[in-house]
Amino acid sequence: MRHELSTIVNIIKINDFNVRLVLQNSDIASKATPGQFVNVRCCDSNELILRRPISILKTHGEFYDIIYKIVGEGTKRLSKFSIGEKLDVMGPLGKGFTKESTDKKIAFIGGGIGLFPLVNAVLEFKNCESDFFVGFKSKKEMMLIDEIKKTGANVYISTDDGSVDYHGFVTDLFIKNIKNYDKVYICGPLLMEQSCVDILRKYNINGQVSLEQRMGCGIGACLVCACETVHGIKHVCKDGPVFNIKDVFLKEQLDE
Amino acid sequence: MRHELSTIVNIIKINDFNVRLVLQNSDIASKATPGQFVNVRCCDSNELILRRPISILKTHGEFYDIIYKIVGEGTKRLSKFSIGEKLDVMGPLGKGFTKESTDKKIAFIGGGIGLFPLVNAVLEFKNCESDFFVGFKSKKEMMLIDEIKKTGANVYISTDDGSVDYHGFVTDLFIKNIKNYDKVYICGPLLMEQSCVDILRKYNINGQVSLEQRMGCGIGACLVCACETVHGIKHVCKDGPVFNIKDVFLKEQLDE
Amino acid sequence: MNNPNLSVMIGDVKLNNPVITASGTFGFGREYGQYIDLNQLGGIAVKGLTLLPRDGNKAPRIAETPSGILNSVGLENPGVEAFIKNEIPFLTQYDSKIIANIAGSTVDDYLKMVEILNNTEVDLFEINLSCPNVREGCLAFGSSKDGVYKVTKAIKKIAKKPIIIKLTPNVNDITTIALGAQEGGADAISLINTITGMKIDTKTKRPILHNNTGGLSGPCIRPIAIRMVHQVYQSVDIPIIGMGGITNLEDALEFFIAGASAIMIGTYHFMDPYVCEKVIIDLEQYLVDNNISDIKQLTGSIILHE
Amino acid sequence: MNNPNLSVMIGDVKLNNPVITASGTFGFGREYGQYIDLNQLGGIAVKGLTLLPRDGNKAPRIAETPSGILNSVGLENPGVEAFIKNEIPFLTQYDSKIIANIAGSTVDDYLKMVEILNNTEVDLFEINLSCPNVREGCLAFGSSKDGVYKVTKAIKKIAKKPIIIKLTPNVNDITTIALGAQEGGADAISLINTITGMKIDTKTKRPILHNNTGGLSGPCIRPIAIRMVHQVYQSVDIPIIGMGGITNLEDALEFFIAGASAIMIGTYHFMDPYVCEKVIIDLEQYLVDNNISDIKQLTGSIILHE
Ligand SMILES: Cc1cc2nc3c(=O)[nH]c(=O)nc-3n(C[C@H](O)[C@H](O)[C@H](O)COP(=O)(O)OP(=O)(O)OC[C@H]3O[C@@H](n4cnc5c(N)ncnc54)[C@H](O)[C@@H]3O)c2cc1C
Ligand SMILES: Cc1cc2nc3c(=O)[nH]c(=O)nc-3n(C[C@H](O)[C@H](O)[C@H](O)COP(=O)(O)OP(=O)(O)OC[C@H]3O[C@@H](n4cnc5c(N)ncnc54)[C@H](O)[C@@H]3O)c2cc1C
Ligand SMILES: Cc1cc2nc3c(=O)[nH]c(=O)nc-3n(C[C@H](O)[C@H](O)[C@H](O)COP(=O)(O)O)c2cc1C
Ligand SMILES: Cc1cc2nc3c(=O)[nH]c(=O)nc-3n(C[C@H](O)[C@H](O)[C@H](O)COP(=O)(O)O)c2cc1C
Ligand code: FES
Ligand code: FES
Repeated sequence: MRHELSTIVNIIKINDFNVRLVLQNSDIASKATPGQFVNVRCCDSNELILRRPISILKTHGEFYDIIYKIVGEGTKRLSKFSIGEKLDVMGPLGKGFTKESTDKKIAFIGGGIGLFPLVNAVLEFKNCESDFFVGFKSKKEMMLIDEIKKTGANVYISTDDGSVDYHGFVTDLFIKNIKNYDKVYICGPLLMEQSCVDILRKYNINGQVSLEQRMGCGIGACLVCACETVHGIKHVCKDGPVFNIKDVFLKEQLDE
Repeated sequence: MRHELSTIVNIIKINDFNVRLVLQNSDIASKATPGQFVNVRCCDSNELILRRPISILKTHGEFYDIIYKIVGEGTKRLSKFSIGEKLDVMGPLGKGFTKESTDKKIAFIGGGIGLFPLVNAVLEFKNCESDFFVGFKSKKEMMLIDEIKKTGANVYISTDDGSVDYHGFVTDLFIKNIKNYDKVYICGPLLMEQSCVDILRKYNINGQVSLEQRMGCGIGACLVCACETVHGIKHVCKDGPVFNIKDVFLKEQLDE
Repeated sequence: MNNPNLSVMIGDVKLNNPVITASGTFGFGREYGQYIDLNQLGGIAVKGLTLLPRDGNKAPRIAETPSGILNSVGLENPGVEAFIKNEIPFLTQYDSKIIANIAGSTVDDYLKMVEILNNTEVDLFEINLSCPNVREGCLAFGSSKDGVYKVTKAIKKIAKKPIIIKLTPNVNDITTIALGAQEGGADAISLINTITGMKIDTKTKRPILHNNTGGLSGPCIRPIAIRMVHQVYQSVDIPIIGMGGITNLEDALEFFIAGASAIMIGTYHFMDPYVCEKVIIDLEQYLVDNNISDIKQLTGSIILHE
Repeated sequence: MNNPNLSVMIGDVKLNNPVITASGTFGFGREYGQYIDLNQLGGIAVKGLTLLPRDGNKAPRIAETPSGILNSVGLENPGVEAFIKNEIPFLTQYDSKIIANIAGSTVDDYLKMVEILNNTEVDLFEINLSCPNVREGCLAFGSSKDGVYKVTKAIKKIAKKPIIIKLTPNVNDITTIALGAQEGGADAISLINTITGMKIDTKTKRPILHNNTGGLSGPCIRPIAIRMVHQVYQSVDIPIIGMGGITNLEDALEFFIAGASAIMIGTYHFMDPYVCEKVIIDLEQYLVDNNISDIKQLTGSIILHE
């Protein structure tokens, strides 16, 4: 099976750092499930020999969207592409968020760009009562709120500087509003994920968490994206990025 | 002194392999003399860590033209630039062709892309009787003839396949039409240059030849572009690319 | 011209073509098998195996560097028994030869693994004397002629399949090390394994890799690999499997010309899952276009300057 | 905050800042002096000198490789006497320190050169024990602890300026070699010199370099250089001058954090004549922004993972 290139049909600059791409590739768009990711070649040059993993934000027909934050050389080069050009994207990859039909009351907790993989989940997980908690640094970095509200989810916003709604951590906002959820979906910085998992364990709530790890192949062949689980070493690209919170040891991943 | 970027004001595809750029940079345009070259950064990526030396074809006002042949990775990447973009070009570099006021009858012998540095010479060396000998592989690769003819030079063309004018080597064409030139300017493949130099020596005619060598710095600091001369080791980028035919040993440079 | 002959012999094993996936970059074939037809490959060198299962090093295990990567997987693998049970049945479905890459902390480890694998459908052994990412054994053997000679000789005595000795480039003089392998009875030599390197995150002042150092691979090391293949070709008579930064036909040709009888492709899979397939097709076309009837004619065809 | 202190000491010589041009890439300063103000540099390591003038190797002497180059200049230089006569008067016009990089075929060569240069305005000696492009001496000394120790000790006995020993990376274990330099009395160590490599033109089947092999430099070798600087920092007490593929502030910081007291920049000059100037300005700004009062605080500030 040879993967087809993805055509850039639209580029939307969300703010100075975040760029949304609307990409056309029916194979990826039709197969993607919430929480999966794609692996993107960012430039022609072999100076950067690795692809970059980026979450699938949503799918629509033969299209799918991604948002990437410009943080380093790869995403900088990605920002040089224009509408109409084709990107070499492998995907959809990994195992995403899952919902059982009995999961009715669900919550999402997203921190910063950790928000992205949750969007496809809140869009796809229908017939639920959904609370969506999201934390930003400040108003300037806020995004995607309208898109999430349209799904009917209750959106709770926190900002580190108090420029919008709750002033403080999204985890605190979550605790304040916690219900007896059937399942909670988490994605954000490791420390935030760790706190969320602690809370859920305390309240005995089921949850899934999406992890980040530096990747090589993105498909499970090179074993670089290891993470410890109760079932032994697993690989974020293939066995994840989404894991059951019962299975993972996040503390071990925090730098000593 | 910090060199300014050169703005691409026009891109002319001459044929499948040769591209002419019209560049704006008053410093380079005003200083360049015939036979000098520029050193061009071909892409942003440090995968290619060397600039590419390209001859200055002509200058006009604050503009200068170059023609590059797409042969490898660097020139391929150069071909990705668009009009309006800026190129990082160092120049003018090296020592070019010179003419004494007593040089009245002059000739130029160019082979293939060796033609390029000769163009600025035929344009600039006024008040002479000039013969311009140029050899191409075939009609398809012929170029710049009208521009040269406009200077009033007599143009003699040879093609390897006989598709235009003389069928054979430009050196043979030159011998057939040789006069008692005051000076002859040569640029082309090493073998052709070697034959021309042999001819000129035999006829005791003065000449200058432009050499090619792989370069690092392009300004005389790294010593990689060595060539043997009667005055010891010289460097093509700084002491050349143009040398007096009396001074150089071309045979030594041909692969054993 | 007839179809050129792409097959090569390693010991008494015939590979249909000289393009092999490099150990550790291609798992046990399953994952890339979704992208390419594994039947097309000359061989598959599987992830480095140890006697017992290993967890490997803590993540991060990869860092990107200019035209290359550092990895510090540290030989995570399910152990040789699980390999036999779970992976060999999958791999034997395909035409490509199965190359078991094995690493040990002691000579005894190597011998035990070879004994266990002797009676399996594995076609070739690749003896990893060069893994920079584990603390014990392995690399230590590979750093001296004597060490290489001893391990090779001991393994050769009992091995029922041809053995390829994989060398580390982290040495003064690769040729004497290679001679150790030849004198020990190796059927072939593969090189190069990765070169030890480090990358530091200047914001946190920590190495990117949790293991602090890792092994450098990818195009950046190609000039070093080509030099070593050439040097070793000049000093041994057994076939050389060359690797280090191959991305396309052109790169592969460089290795054959330098002295390789076969090649392995590793890191570039991460960018291009089809790289082996492309190189095989392009290689055949190249031989046809250049009227070369047998790939062997390319091996060592370098013309040195005086 | 006051201006941070960028100056560093090598022996008893004070460099205004820790950014030095690497030997062989910057001639004797004249050419790049047209582009940057040479007063800004911490030091200029001049093209490697030999006792007598040398023509060097035949061209081509350079080949481009992924994120790097190979060179085989082979120590072309006018000889130490011509250097004194023609270059020192030019260089003494500037504030930056003059570092004479010297290479010999015998210990005696080194001693003679040091004697001749002792009474000049040269500030520092950089003893090149690592040139891969000449057949005799030089690299041979640099390949063993004993060789390095002996040359260093002999030179130190007579040198009237601090001596920097420049090491080759083409070795098993850089730390023992570095110890040889320290025990011999070196005032500093510089590393890395180039790594031996080869590139083949697949059309002609000839190496691109007329010398067949050459020395690899540029960003591609940076991870190897960083690793070696770090290793050497852990084992010696004298200052380390780090180099290998520095292109900007970020790269420079990596070297300081790994253990370098000063840095040299070579190959990247060919792409960016202003690279040293930029790194110096950016480095000062970085220290200000991060409230670091002295560049020394950066040296060896790496935080290893357990
Ligand atoms: C499963 C998954 C999903 C992701 N989804 C998104 C998303 O939707 N939007 C988004 O902006 N970012 C996402 N990221 C993070 C994104 O991969 C990194 O920001 C990106 O790789 C940085 O590349 P760079 O070249 O700009 O940065 P550099 O720091 O220059 O990259 C150097 C190397 O480190 C790797 N790297 C750097 N940061 C990370 C990181 N946080 N995670 C993994 N590898 C990293 C790069 O891939 C590259 O190999 C995701 C990461 C993972 C693992
Ligand atoms: C003084 C001088 C003037 C030149 N003028 C022109 C010109 O006007 N138009 C033009 O098309 N070409 C000219 N050339 C040749 C041009 O420099 C090469 O074609 C170009 O460098 C090839 O780069 P590449 O990346 O496409 O090829 P690659 O083969 O991929 O380049 C690899 C490396 O080899 C070097 N290299 C390859 N071929 C040559 C060559 N013939 N001479 C020097 N270095 C080479 C490259 O610069 C690069 O460092 C000139 C060369 C010199 C020395
Ligand atoms: C992620 C990764 C894991 C590797 N694991 C092994 C291994 O288990 N055994 C081994 O012999 N070599 C291993 N190698 C080395 C490769 O097989 C190969 O020698 C090296 O990467 C150079 O080739 P390349 O530049 O094409 O990748 C590994 C390389 C990488 C990148
Ligand atoms: C063209 C060239 C010539 C060199 N000549 C010398 C030399 O004469 N003496 C020396 O000690 N190092 C020499 N070197 C090595 C450099 O000083 C430096 O150690 C090496 O290039 C690594 O640094 P870089 O990657 O910044 O270039 C030379 C390097 C190059 C590229
Ligand atoms: S990135 Fe290769 S196994 Fe996950
Ligand atoms: S290219 Fe550096 S001296 Fe000529």
